[in-house]
Amino acid sequence: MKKLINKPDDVVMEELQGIVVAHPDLVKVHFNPNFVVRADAPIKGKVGVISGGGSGHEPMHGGYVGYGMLDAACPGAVFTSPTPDQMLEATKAVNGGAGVLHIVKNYTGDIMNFEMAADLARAEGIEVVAIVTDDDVAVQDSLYTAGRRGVGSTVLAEKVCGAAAEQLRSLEQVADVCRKVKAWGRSMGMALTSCTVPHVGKPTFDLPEDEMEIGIGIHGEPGRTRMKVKSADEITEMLMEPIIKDLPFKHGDEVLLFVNSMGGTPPIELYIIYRKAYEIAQKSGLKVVRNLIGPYITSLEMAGCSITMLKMDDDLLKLWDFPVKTVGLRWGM
Amino acid sequence: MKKLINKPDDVVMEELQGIVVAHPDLVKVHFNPNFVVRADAPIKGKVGVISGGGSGHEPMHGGYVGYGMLDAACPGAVFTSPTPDQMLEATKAVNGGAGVLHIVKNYTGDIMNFEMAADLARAEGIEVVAIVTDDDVAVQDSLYTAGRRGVGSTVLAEKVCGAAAEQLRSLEQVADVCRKVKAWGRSMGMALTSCTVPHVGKPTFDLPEDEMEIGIGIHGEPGRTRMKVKSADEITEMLMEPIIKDLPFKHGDEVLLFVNSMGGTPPIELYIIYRKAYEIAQKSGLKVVRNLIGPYITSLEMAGCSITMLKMDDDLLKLWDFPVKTVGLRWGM
Amino acid sequence: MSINRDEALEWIKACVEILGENRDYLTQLDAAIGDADHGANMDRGFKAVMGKIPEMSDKDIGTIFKTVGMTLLSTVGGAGGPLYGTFFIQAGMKTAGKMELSLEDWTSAMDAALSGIVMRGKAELGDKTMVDALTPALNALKQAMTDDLPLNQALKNSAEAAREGMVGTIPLVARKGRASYLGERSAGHQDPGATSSYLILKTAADTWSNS
Amino acid sequence: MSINRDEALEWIKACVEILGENRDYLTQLDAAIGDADHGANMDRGFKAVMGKIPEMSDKDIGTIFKTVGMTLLSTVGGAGGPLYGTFFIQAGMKTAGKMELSLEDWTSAMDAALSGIVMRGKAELGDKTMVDALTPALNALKQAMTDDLPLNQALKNSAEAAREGMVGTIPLVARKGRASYLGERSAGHQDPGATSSYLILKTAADTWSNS
Ligand SMILES: Nc1ncnc2c1ncn2[C@@H]1O[C@H](COP(=O)(O)OP(=O)(O)O)[C@@H](O)[C@H]1O
Ligand SMILES: Nc1ncnc2c1ncn2[C@@H]1O[C@H](COP(=O)(O)OP(=O)(O)O)[C@@H](O)[C@H]1O
Ligand SMILES: [Mg+2]
Ligand SMILES: [Mg+2]
Ligand SMILES: [Mg+2]
Ligand SMILES: [Mg+2]
Repeated sequence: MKKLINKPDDVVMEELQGIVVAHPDLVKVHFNPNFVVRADAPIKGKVGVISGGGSGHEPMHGGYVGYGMLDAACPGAVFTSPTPDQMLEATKAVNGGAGVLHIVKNYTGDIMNFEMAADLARAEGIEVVAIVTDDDVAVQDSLYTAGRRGVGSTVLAEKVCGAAAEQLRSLEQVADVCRKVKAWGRSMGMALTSCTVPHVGKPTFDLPEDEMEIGIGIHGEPGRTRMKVKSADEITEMLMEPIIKDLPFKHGDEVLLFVNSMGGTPPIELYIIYRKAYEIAQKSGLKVVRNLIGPYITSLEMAGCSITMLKMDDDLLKLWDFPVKTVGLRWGM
Repeated sequence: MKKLINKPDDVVMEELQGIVVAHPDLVKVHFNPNFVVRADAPIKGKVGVISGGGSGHEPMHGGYVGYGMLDAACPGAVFTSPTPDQMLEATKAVNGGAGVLHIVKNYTGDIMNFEMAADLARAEGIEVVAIVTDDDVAVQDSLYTAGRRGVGSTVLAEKVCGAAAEQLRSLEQVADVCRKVKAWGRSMGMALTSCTVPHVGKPTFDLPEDEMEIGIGIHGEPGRTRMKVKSADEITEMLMEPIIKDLPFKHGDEVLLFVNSMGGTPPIELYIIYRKAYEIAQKSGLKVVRNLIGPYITSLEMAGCSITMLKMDDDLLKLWDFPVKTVGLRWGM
Repeated sequence: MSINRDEALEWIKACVEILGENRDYLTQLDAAIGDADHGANMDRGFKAVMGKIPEMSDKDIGTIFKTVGMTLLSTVGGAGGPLYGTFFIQAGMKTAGKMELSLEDWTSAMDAALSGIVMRGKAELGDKTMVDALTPALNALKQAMTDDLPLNQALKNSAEAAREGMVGTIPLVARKGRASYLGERSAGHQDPGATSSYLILKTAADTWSNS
Repeated sequence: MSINRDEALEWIKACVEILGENRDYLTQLDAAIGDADHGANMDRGFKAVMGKIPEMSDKDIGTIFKTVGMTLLSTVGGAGGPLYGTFFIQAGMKTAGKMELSLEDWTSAMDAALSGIVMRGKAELGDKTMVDALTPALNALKQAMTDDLPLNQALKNSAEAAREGMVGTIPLVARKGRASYLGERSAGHQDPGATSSYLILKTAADTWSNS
């Protein structure tokens, strides 16, 4: 394993120490329990929006803390859900009296830890609504399983819910925006290489030099199938087809097209993927009205990409365009 | 080689096609000769600022075209300087009558191609000033060699020169801003892994699993020394020390600290580096007043980082904070 | 034929050691069908528990178990954190104030602990989770009570039942937790959580083999 | 004892082939002390030249060389593009209007071509660049003129001199171009540009061996 780190066990703490000195204007970092919180939190009368999850997906979530997006983010160990005390303290720190929205990715660990935190926060008189994102069409959905993983849609949900909260909408209204993203967003990812978790020290999985994994999770969870590496155009088709089918997206739908790097795939390749994804969307009668292209929900240094498509309506468009000022996403200010 | 590409020879063209459909609001792409140009170019009375270089360093330079930064960027083949006709046509396309600044990284190929373009543009009556960035302290400087490579400072120069041009400063004044960055910026980089040029198909250099290369160039050019991988803190010291010594930065200097990913190194590691770099700067009496942390001048998917430090004064600070709206850097609008 | 406060603490300390030793093993199991962190998570949690030993040493068994649970809850993370946190907290509530545990006490503590896990994680028997190790272990304890076996034999039987349950997860297709994303591809691998559960119960049987 | 227009075109076509064949070889040389693109650059440029053959086929030698130069200039990129572009453009200017080249013509074309490269790149002999292959090659042509050698022999001598110059770059420490960043570490490697220069002159000698 080659990484720019000191001791594997110190990775998250030292990253947070870096954030402290890098962005004091934007965020504060609370240690023990760990969370990143807006420098100006709590904001009176504003719904607090928080998220959290294992580290290793940066800029998600800590990089999305700031005006118009998250009020706080709780980083766990690398690829490990954070603990309830983190979410409890973060919830308290961002509570401006209008309640707090928890945006939770659908992983058993995330859900259980967030649930316990929500219970504890409610016991302290804070109104909490939790919405679970589960947009990964690579996973077979079923009532009898843990369901689908939460992936790319989470970033989009954080953006639009943060905007809605900034507009001083009520907790239920902000939650409704999140439910809309949950209902209208679909994703699928693939990997060319594995990532290496620092405290493990070797790649999570072995992928021969000529193979790729389709339907991979953002923690290196094995995907749907493994096969010989294909061309960018063929890969894009393999990702787009199940996404379009699943919603189902309809002719004439306006969509946001999000091509994400798993970390190790550079922009030059993302644009090649975007080019084809755009073409496929167009051929399917979808109108791409917004996009996002880059490493926004990553899996350490894994090479590969994911595609997320979110159906848009006027309100989502306005919320998407609303000013945002975070390390990871910034416009309008 | 595993990459999300179709044919290696089509990589740059297909990337540009992706940019066409991704950012029509920001840029236009001209094919044959290839260049990315502001959607609203030329702007009457404004100095045009252009740059260019081999592809594979994205978002540099195409991702920096837009309000407050570049007017056009000329992408060559991967890691290969673009040709004079590209720069000539780009110069003509952005000439608003106030002249055009060429920001050129110090590589023999870039210099010769830009020089020929500048001669041709001047022959057509366009005033052109070319400034060469050469900030890489890893390279021994000498009158009798090609001098130092242009690396991280280039991004900073593009930002502040773009802002100066947006303020309608004269060509000489914009060039003076560039000269200041050239004089006050120093960089050094390192690699944990090689990158693979698509048309070559295998890594540019072999780096054993436990070794790193200090002083690497952004094209995978070998560096100063090769040694066993060290801790993030030790590596940061090895990069910061020659930078601080070289200028020389002085006690009390205000600086911009730029920690850059070579492409494959994720944010979590950059913040660990930033943490230590900040500490070293502070201990050296330097005041870090601005920063930039992320993959801004990359070397395809190479793992590693570079550090750039730029001494700031009031004017540079104002120009840095000036609004910018590009794919790669955006704030204030 | 009972476990006293010091012995309870011995078990916890032994768990710290065993989970440290099995860190890589559990991580490997988790790499195959999960995300390669179960070993590191459990080890981090129990290392934190180790730090709490001094403050626990003069407390009753219920407080000890509750402290372990709270510590795991705030240090393990992932699925394991809330599940093992709940496990120990529930066991602690059932043994509140006690300085000594009989077989009945231990059985009812384990019953509460397992119920807590099921309530939290909603896994059923056969879903390929720690529940598949813990359920037969609890049943073995209940059987031992019916059969009037001595405590140490009961613990031995319960550890053996956990082992069988753990091995029994191998052919199963996961329906809960991260492994469920794999569908059919999860079959053929032993569940990491069932394995850590077995290790914890085996450690109890070993530590308390003279009880 | 002269080169006519069709033969000039034959040389260009042969260069397309030779540089295609040596693409990987040149790239490997460039990987060692540069950025691994010299082969791809030259190949891309000459492939583009190939596309211009039809429009060149009824032109004079000067126009042919100039067209080659302009094409290389706008397709090769890197250091090679302006240098070889200049090389051919200068050669073309010296041979403007000519349908046939004598040894004198060729020598003065090469003289202009090399001067163009030196003007553009400012490299001196011994800097470990293509100048180290081209300079002895030009000197050999001049010597052949003094010695009154036949054209084909002169070309052979010039190719051989280029080869020696190319091999002579191996021990040198680069002072120009990308290899110069390496300092002392550039010694021990053959310069890619000197190698492509040799290949181009060797191809001239081979194509025109009966001239
Ligand atoms: N819903 C559940 N109920 C009971 N146990 C579960 C459940 N989900 C997961 N587990 C257990 O948790 C183990 C994984 O724990 P761990 O790796 O620490 O968490 P994560 O899956 O979040 O990385 C699984 O092997 C399984 O035994
Ligand atoms: N200043 C110069 N003068 C003459 N030749 C040069 C000069 N700089 C570089 N070269 C030649 O160019 C070759 C490299 O060409 P190429 O790889 O195409 O360009 P780049 O170095 O831009 O990648 C070197 O091997 C050397 O022979
Ligand atoms: Mg986990
Ligand atoms: Mg090059
Ligand atoms: Mg796990
Ligand atoms: Mg080269």
